[in-house]
Amino acid sequence: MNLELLGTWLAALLTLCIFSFLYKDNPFYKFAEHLFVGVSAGYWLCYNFWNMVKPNLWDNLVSGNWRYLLPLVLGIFMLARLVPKVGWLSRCAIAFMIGSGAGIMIITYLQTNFLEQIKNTLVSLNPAGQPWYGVLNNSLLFAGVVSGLVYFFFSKAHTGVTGGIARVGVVFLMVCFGASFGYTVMARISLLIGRMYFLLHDWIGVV
Amino acid sequence: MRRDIPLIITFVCGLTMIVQFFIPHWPFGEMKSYFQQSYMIIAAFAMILGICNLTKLHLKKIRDKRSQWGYSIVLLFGLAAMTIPGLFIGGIKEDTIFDFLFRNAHVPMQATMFSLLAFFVASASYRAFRARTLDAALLLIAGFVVILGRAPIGDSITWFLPEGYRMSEFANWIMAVPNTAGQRAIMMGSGLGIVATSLRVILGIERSYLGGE
Amino acid sequence: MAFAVNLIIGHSVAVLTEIGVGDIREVRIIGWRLEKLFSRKMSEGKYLLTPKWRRSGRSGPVPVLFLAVAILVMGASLGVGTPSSVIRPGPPVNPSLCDRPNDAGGAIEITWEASHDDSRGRGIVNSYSVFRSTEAVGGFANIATINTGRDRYLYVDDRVKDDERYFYKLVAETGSGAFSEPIVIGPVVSSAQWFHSDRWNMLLALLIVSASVLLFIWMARRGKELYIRPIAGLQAVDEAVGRATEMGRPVLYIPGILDMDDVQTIAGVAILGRVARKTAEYETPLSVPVSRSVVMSAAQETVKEAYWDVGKPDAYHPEMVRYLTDDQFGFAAGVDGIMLRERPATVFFMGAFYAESLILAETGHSIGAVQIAGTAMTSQLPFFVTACDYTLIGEELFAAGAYLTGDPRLLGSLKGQDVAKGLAIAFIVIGIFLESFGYHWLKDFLKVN
Amino acid sequence: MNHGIVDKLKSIDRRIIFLFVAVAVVVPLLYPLGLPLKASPPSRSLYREIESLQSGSVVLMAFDYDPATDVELGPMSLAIIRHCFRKGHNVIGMALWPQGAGLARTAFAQAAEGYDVEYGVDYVNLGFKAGSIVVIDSLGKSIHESFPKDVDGRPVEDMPLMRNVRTYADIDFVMSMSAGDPGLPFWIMIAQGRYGKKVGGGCTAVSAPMLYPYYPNQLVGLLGGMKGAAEYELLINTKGAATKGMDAQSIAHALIVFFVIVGNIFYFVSKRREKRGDVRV
Repeated sequence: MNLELLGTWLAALLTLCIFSFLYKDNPFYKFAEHLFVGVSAGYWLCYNFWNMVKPNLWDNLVSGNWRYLLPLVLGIFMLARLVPKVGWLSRCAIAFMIGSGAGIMIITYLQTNFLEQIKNTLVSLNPAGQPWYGVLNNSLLFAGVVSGLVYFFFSKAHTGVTGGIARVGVVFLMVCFGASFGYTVMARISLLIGRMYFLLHDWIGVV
Repeated sequence: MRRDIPLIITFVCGLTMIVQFFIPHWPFGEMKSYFQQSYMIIAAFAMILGICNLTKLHLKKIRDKRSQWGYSIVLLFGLAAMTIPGLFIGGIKEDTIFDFLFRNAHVPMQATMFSLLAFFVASASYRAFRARTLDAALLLIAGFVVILGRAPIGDSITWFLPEGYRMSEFANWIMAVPNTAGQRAIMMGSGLGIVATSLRVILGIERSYLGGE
Repeated sequence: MAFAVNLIIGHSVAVLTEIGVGDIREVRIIGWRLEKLFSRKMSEGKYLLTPKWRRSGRSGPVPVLFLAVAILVMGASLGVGTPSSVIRPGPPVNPSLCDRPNDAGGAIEITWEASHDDSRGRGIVNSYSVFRSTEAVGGFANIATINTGRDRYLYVDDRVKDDERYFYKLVAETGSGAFSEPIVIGPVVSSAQWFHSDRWNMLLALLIVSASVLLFIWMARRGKELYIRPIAGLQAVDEAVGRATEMGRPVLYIPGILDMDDVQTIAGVAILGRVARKTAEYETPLSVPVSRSVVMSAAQETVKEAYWDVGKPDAYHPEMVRYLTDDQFGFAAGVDGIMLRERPATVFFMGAFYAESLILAETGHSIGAVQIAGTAMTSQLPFFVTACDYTLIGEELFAAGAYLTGDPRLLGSLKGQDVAKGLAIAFIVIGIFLESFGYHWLKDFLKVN
Repeated sequence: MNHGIVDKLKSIDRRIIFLFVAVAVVVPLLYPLGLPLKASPPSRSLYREIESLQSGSVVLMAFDYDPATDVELGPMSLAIIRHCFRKGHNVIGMALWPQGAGLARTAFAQAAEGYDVEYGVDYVNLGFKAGSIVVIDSLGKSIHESFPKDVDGRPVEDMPLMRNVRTYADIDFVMSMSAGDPGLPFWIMIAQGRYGKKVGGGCTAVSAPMLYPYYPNQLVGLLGGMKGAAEYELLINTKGAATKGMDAQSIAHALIVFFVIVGNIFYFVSKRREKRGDVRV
């Protein structure tokens, strides 16, 4: 039996095991589910080893780049959790990750989610030089962003004018959720089509 | 002491990452990639920790012969089948045992797990998604337009409308105008939230990540 | 192919010039055009003149064709001379040097404009060579060769030492190996900068946001009352717990599936405190399934405290908070089971949710429970909005947490963020006004490099 | 409406609903309907961008996805590479996701069939490099330093295509086929934001709404999900896997909409009854 065929059969059987959950929870599903947890843990372990630890840590240390001793030590601290007595050491490692992560996030989010988005909203509402629907769309964009921001404004009660603007903001938010609802549904169905195509094409070969 | 050291580390690391953005001069300019690499290394160790805990948990389950301990064997088998070849026999390159299992076990199972959600979405559509408020009604209508407009069927069922005003165009407009506006408001709001939280973490005002007060 | 044509033409042109036929520039233009034509047409397998060619030429097709043939014939028949010294292409134009701005040093930028004989100009240049030396005369070593195809060129030499003087020599080169007049420029010194000059806007934004967040946290800590608007979903909590009491059924509370280090979980546990007070008051059973062990202990503490505060410590049992499993779908299946068995009258989803949101909300709906949800996971919000009676959207969840706990850190942050949002709105309004009247400086100011 | 029927339909076994979904997906795969397809503006503008590049331009393509999202992103990559080959562009493949390198190899091999292209001359596959945003940034300094060797360990220096490509300055268009993080947002941030390159690409359907705000200012064009891939297949006039899935997608979408509408009709019917006091829940 050639390897490719074996692989296809393995994949097809595991796919069917998981689909069997749709009928009801059963041993086949449980088998596949546990196998999946194990396999995926193993996958990420190897992945991390070859793509993070080996090039970033091992290769650097071997070539005499001693400053990588620091992450090594912190990494070992992380494992200290397994020994309750020195478990607190892992907090140093967590502190490093949380701290540097927070620093990066401040910069990145301030730039891409805040300044850049303000900048992108600065559109011209001048009818000269653009068609009427351009003006309309730009006005809607402006109205949507501002009213959405007003909705997330917590210092003022949603009454009077503020309430009215916030209401408009909710309308935009709902349309926006509708769009992401649509795309999520679409993605799940695409995956399902992918699996069905695999079963019908690669495995049974009727399509 | 055990509390202060982590707080100092957080502060120094956070501040360094902010400062490096503004100062290209040595040593700050190089800090970013060094910290990022270190971050990934430590994250890899955290992963090892997680796997150790997982293994411990299931070994215990097997030892105590707790209910359904057989599945724990399956789980550990999966872990070993991936890890031993992945680390010691051939690595993770193409045409290895690891790659074979990855492509024929991990990928199909993961994809199938997520495609189960297609079924659950359908059932929730029938049984739970209700236009109980005006907001929900609006959401569902926008959702319909996008769902139908982003598949060929949308234009087919609005064949009677003139070219350029059919469902797909409407879906595109929703994506480009109201969706963009709404997403932007959310992006700006949540972005600020993340900035404020990160700031509190760096300054040690927020310490819940260290495990309670 | 193109190379061969170029070579022939190069030699032919050289020969023609040497024997004094016509204006050198005219001949060069013809040569270049011929090269283009040949390479294009040959690759298409045609040798015909296209209308485009006819339109573009100053000289008509016939003289050009004639000249071309003449050149080729002469080139082939004479085939003499060392042409490279003769048909020198024009040198690079306006070369300049500078230290690369905003870097950690060790790099110099060399810029120049295309030679008049560049392929996009009208000549025969097909590459530029960059040479470097530490002296103005001599010692030049080739460090790079750049292909043509642009109007302006930028080469970054990142193999230099800081605080050392460097000179650069630029030369344009033809395909046949002829060089232009070399141009030497310098000296230039590379250095590292202490501030990134394009990032003032970010520094300003960072300072404003941080200052307002910290100011309000400080004010809240000093005991200043900070107003937070009422949040619809929260006001419904009492009513929803009351309903469960009336029906004599339990309340189910799910604080998300992420660990305690996620802000959403923290807010979720804070709201749990409020719900637990109500269930304690009304003596309604409460059930809290969780998927993380740390969340379990935090939730137990919170619920216990609530029951003590209301004066009903006896009604509290640690089993109210149950750990099910870390596994996402396993947890969803477990909660589904609890819902079907215990049939809660009210279900709360407050925290971080992923794909399981759909499964949980559907089951909750099918047992006819009143559902109140809150999450900042935008991809899950649509499902909650349509399947639940009330939904806290994104930041509302955090605001609710702040509102309920009165935690100065959260209150202050929220206020500080409001200031930033207010500024953003102001910037947008002013900016749109400016853009509409053709002023772009605000937009330019906001660009971050 | 008969109350008994409504109640029965309302509490229908979900397995029956599941069966409907399965049929809606499988039947169109077996018996295609061939519903007409039309390209959306972001897909068209991506197509136009590649179409308008001069023959011989250099296109950088990042395969930032893994086999789990290959259903959506694989057909896109294939269609785009085919388009590039047809226009005579040179394609440089690379990956920020480790499995992306292998997927790139498959995509190049499939796309190269039927075109007179040669590895190292018309296209290269530089392979995977860990480091996400740092890698994107490092390409601005030197591609050769970041990728001294290609996916199979051959020195990049020796390849005719790479001889003239050293930094972003030598690249005409940057694309990322992006399944998440790292992906398009980082490319936009660095390649577009910092180096001023035109950036385009494709993404999964889930992330499309989040990437939309970048279009068209920061993002030249965008293919979203399997539909985006099918649109591109339409634009280049070469039917592929995505086009085959489109009918199933259509029917399944219609089914979902139908379910929501029917579910809501029942909901409002029983709500009215509740108001009239016929039934207590």
